[in-house]
Amino acid sequence: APAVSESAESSASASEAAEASQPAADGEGKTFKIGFAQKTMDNPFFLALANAIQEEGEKRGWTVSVLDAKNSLETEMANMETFVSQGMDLIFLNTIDSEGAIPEVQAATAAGIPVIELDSGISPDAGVVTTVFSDNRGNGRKVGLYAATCYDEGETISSVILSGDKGNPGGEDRRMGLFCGIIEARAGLTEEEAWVEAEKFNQELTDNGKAFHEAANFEVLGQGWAHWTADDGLPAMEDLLVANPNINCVLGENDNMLIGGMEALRAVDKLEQVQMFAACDGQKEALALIQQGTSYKASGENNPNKVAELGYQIAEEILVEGKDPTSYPEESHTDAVAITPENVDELYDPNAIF
Amino acid sequence: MKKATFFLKKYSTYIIFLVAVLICIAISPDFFTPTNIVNIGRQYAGLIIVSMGMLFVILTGGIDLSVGSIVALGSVITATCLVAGMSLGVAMMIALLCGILCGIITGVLVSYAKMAPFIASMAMMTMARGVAFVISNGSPIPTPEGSIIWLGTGAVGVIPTLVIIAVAVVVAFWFMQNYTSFGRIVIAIGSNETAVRLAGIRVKLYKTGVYVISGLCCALAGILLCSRTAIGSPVVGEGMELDAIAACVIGGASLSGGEGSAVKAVIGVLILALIGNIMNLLAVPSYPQDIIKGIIIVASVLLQTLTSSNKKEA
Amino acid sequence: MKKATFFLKKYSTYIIFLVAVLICIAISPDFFTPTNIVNIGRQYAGLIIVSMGMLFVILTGGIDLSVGSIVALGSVITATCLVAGMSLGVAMMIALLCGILCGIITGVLVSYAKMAPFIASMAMMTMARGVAFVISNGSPIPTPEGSIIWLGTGAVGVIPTLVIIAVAVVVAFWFMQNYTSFGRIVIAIGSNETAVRLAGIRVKLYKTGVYVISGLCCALAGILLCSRTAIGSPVVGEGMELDAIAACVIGGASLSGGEGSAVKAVIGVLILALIGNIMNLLAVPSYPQDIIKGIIIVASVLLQTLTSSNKKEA
Amino acid sequence: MDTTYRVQMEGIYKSYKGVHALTDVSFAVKPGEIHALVGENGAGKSTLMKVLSGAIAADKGSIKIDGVERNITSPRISRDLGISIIYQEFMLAPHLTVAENIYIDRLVGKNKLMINWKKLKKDSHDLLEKLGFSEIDPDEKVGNLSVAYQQVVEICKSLSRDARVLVLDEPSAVLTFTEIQKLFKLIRQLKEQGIAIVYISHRMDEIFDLCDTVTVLKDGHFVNEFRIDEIDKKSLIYQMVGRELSQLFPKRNAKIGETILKAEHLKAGRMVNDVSFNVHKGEVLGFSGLVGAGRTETMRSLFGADKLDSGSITYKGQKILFKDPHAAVRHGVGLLSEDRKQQGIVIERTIRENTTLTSLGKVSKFGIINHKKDKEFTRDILARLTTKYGDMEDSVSCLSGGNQQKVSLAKWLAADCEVIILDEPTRGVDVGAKAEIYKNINDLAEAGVAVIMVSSEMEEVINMCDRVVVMRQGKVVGELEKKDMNDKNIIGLSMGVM
Ligand SMILES: Nc1ncnc2c1ncn2[C@@H]1O[C@H](COP(=O)(O)OP(=O)(O)OP(=O)(O)O)[C@@H](O)[C@H]1O
Ligand SMILES: Nc1ncnc2c1ncn2[C@@H]1O[C@H](COP(=O)(O)OP(=O)(O)OP(=O)(O)O)[C@@H](O)[C@H]1O
Ligand SMILES: [Mg+2]
Ligand SMILES: [Mg+2]
Repeated sequence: APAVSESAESSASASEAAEASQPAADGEGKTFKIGFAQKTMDNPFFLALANAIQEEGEKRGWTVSVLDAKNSLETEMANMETFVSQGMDLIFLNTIDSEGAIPEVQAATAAGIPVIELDSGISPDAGVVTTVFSDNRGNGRKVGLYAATCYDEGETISSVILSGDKGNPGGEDRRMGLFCGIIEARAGLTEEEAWVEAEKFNQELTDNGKAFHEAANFEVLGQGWAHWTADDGLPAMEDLLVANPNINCVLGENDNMLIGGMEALRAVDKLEQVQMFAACDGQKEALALIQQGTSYKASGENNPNKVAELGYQIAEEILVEGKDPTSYPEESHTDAVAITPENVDELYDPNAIF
Repeated sequence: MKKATFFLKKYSTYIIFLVAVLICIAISPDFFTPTNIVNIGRQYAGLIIVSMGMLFVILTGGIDLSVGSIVALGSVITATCLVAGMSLGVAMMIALLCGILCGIITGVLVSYAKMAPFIASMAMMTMARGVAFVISNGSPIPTPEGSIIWLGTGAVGVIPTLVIIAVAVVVAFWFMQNYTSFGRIVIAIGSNETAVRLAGIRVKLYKTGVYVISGLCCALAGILLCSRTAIGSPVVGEGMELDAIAACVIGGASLSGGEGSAVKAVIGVLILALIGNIMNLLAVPSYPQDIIKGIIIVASVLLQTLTSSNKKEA
Repeated sequence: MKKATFFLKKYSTYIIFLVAVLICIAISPDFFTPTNIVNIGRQYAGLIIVSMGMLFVILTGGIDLSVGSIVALGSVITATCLVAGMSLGVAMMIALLCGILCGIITGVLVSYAKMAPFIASMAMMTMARGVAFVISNGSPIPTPEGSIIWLGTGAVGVIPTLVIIAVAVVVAFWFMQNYTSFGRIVIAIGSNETAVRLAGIRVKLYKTGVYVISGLCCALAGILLCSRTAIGSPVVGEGMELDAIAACVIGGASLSGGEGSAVKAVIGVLILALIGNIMNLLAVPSYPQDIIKGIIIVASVLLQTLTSSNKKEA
Repeated sequence: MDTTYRVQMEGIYKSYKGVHALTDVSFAVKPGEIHALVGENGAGKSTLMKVLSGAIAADKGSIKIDGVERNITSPRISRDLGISIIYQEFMLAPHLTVAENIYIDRLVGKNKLMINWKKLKKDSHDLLEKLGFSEIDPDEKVGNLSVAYQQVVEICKSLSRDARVLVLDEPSAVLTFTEIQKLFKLIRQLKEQGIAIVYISHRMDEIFDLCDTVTVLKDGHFVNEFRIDEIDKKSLIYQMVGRELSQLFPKRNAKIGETILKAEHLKAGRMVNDVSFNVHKGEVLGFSGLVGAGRTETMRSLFGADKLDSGSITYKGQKILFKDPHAAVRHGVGLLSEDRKQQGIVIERTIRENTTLTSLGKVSKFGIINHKKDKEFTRDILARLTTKYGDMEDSVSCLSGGNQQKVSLAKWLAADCEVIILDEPTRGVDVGAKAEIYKNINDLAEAGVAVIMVSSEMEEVINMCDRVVVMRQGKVVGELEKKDMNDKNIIGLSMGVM
């Protein structure tokens, strides 16, 4: 637990220090107060992101305070309001809901505090500086494109999908990305056309619980809700396997759920027959599996360190160099990358927290 | 001396709350600022309203787990109606009616079909959430520009509109509990249902009534939540039932019915609010926060039971 | 004729369950396959064990909201110990002791400090989850290869080890409830605590006892969950309290205490299991799933109350 | 059409799970008549009245009110017909105040929205005053009142309704002579006003004192109806019990031994204020006094059920304080509570479980219950009290009030106490059963057990006790030996006029 307790001390003492030295806070080479309103910490990715934000800040000698909304919109609003009343210089936000924090962001901006959105999508109405993504859709699509190459042309891709939580926009983006990539490659469409098809495909899945794309020769036979965890991924996969014993593909909205689902495949000796693709995270356990040449084939890179780095780069431009916060594009992506057996060696770091 | 202990016992909930406020003021300079107070008010207006409905259900000895889902349903329906071009008034009407409908279903299952309130309201929790998902197709629904946000961000002087609405609801419940036969009979039902039935009172009607009122409160809270963010979301209000029940119980309500007070339930909400707020202000790291929160809840309730333990050992 | 209705009333829970099974068999050819049955057994072994502990708490008229968090704590502690190189036996011991400790705290708060079980266990829910997060630093903990997975995937013949453990626990509770003075006193406390106290029985000790037993069951379930995926996770078991309580209530337990049966609580779990399983098998679209689930719960409980409604109107 | 009767019940049948509680029972009351309904415990008296009040539905039969046939399917209908009933089990909401309970169904006046608290309190106070209980505060929560005062509230509740038919199901069981006299005065006034009154009681004196007519039920059947001047006590008992009752108070041959328990200067709460007494082995010590004299509280604090503020107890020669009932029971002291339903029995559990609650150790080994032994043990103990029950696996709630009392007592007989405190042991018990309970008390005393009997029934105290302690306002005001024991002395002491 060192990472957390460290940040506790530093942020608590930091806010006191900042309180005392407020008048001196502007100008060059000075220290800045940064707030990070994180949506949840119940998942290694978000933990790693919070740590990365903390570390990048400390590298620069700034003080960073992290608040966790625990997936509650109400708490998120409270957190944002807290930062505004504490007079932060800049706020990083990872919002729960794309529309959820608009008034709070607007209030912060009105108080002269720029807000940079991290990771999750936010409505353009909010008026954040920019949203720094590891591009969920892009990652999904890259993985989907790769998945398409793992099957013969005439072979039907018979899949099931493990989804996170109902109504989660990030999950939906990842899911659609996967569909888009597979359809794009297999049906020979342009990216733009493929997105349209993916959207239709996803709606079909929502309405009927199954979906089939003829041109791509691609079907999703069932969707299990596994709340982002391995523990729920396992039973969901077990049930899906009973109903669909002949699948050859498992898609997932993150790595954890697939890692759980893998146990179900192992139990019925289907690891040979089924290949697994996660739209997201590239967490180290998954990378290890990819490296070992198992049927876990690919994961989208969602590197928290890269997101934090890009976020601070922009923050510095605004706070130190005085760049106009409204001059940024809506989205700033870290590059979408599919981690596959081909490139896993470069990207795998067994000592990462995530 | 005697009088002092009596005073202490009667007002222990309030005293604990005051002490908590003083502690917060002492440990965080940000706490007692107008912005922060207004923030707390805005943030917890919804929970206060939901807790009022919950209190009446609890008074009859029931429980309503469906509150969070009905809040979500209310929020989604309001947004959908606004998107369809209806006026805010009509949209609110429809949302409130849906809340009432949910309440009627739960109430009828409990009173007439004699289902355990826990199960009936749990089924309603699942169903209302499902309906909210179906209506919204699983995604948040942004409302048309300017259609509702003024309600959530508005204020009369410094007092946010949301707070005014919440206070009005609390006053209404306080009045209902203390000055109407409905309120007293609700308590009597929780205290001894058979006695009330044998007094020739239509117990089933009253019991259905409290769930309807709870549904109505939830829908209202849903509208207010929607007005804060200007979006209707099918995922809001998850876990709200626990907070609402906890607020009532911290405010002295008994889950077996017959005991509880509207004003004290509000204090219960505020104690929960304080705990959340102060930890954020102090930037307590997220994981130990849970532990500290648990300890504070235990401590505050313990202090209350200790100061008010005049109960006979019977 | 009379005998037939009596039979129907007494065994209504089982009959409803059988009917549900038959319906499942009829609508899905995959349902009644050995793999699926074994899967259900594995998936719900944990919940069955947790429900047993919950049942005893409910029998005394209490409630334990902390179960899911203690499950997570048990899972995290087991994994942490295994990673630290301890043997599975020692790791399990430590996890079970932690469960007992949590139970003691809740139990003492309820019995000796007279705190409402809802609040005491809610505080414990928050605290245990917090501790699980702190220990695991918020991330799942993979256990060393081969240290525990054999437990989760193992089987004796076709029967999974997890199912055997769950059955053993159920038998133990059934025995406890029907053949020991502990069980009898627990039920009596739930029916009339005062009378039991005045009969010279140490009610506080027994009341603490049920929370300890519940904590122990949760820790065991946590170990088993960890053994399934070979990962200790601080987020497992969220919302498990609702499922466990629902299982007990579907199995005829009354939340005001004094009523409930271990075997019927298992049937309660299985009814919930059936609902979840059949929806996955049939690939019911996600959003309406919740609505259907709610309706099935209502229907099954309603059928039960209707067939067994010999309760006097007094 | 026969309008001479206010209520006519004809051919009423009611059975519970095969138990025939009522079989072809007919019953009629005239306006201005006080009609007693008597019978053994479980004869069906309460059931018959519950049918009249709409609390339960009869299987068969007709009810006419003022000659018009009525279908009473709910309490609401019977209330609207002017039928008011005081149930044997209290029907009060403990969390509400006295005033609210009395006016529960009329909290707001017609066409009003708000409760007028002032008027409500005043009305309640007037009503209580009329009954002679102005000491009861209309603002007090009913849950805080003693059982006796709860009974008074219950009476007020029915009287407040301007009833045309008033049913009182054992209203006097927890009252003492002074309250009973107040109650009788009131009932006679109501009779003058032409109200039809049904009075259920197991106290023979009251029936002959108050009533005009008496109907006897036995085992759910109508036995006979008499004008009260046609019959005497002995033959009425014969009609009820079906045999000659040789002696209500059997002879006792107990040797009074050494002092076993000595209480000195006990103080507890408001109600126990310096109480001292002692009791010997083989002795039956009575406690008498008015309602609220603090007898119950004294016993509870002695037993460890309530906190004892100060005072000392010497038990078997050793100073000891029982910190909780467990400690008391372990040392061989038992307490039969006066509040049977709230504190005496576990009403939803079976007869067997209730009976062996205090003696689980005897029927179990290592905490595992031997069911065979348990059953035999239960059967024997219940047989000693000639308890009437169908199956010992039925819940106690299926028993009639008197039989519930016997189960409650059986529990303490099973515990092998050396000192047994019986608070109103014969509350609601029929004459036949009373004789058996007295016989058992004698058996206990003969076996050397010290029996403390708190009782409000004068006859019982005088005939059963070796000595009687009289309490008043939390203090012991006198102790009477057998020779000085008579109505006059006891009443005088308890009212403070002596
Ligand atoms: N709810 C019930 N369930 C089953 N049997 C019942 C129930 N209520 C009463 N009985 C049975 O009906 C019969 C009549 O009971 P009732 O209470 O009318 O007797 P009672 O004459 O009022 O006796 P007591 O003088 O003891 O009050 C008894 O045999 C009793 O066991
Ligand atoms: N004026 C009053 N108002 C309210 N409560 C009272 C009043 N007087 C006494 N009490 C309550 O009554 C109880 C004591 O009376 P209780 O009738 O139990 O004594 P007792 O001598 O055992 O009488 P009983 O003759 O019924 O056995 C106490 O709990 C006390 O709080
Ligand atoms: Mg009776
Ligand atoms: Mg008394």
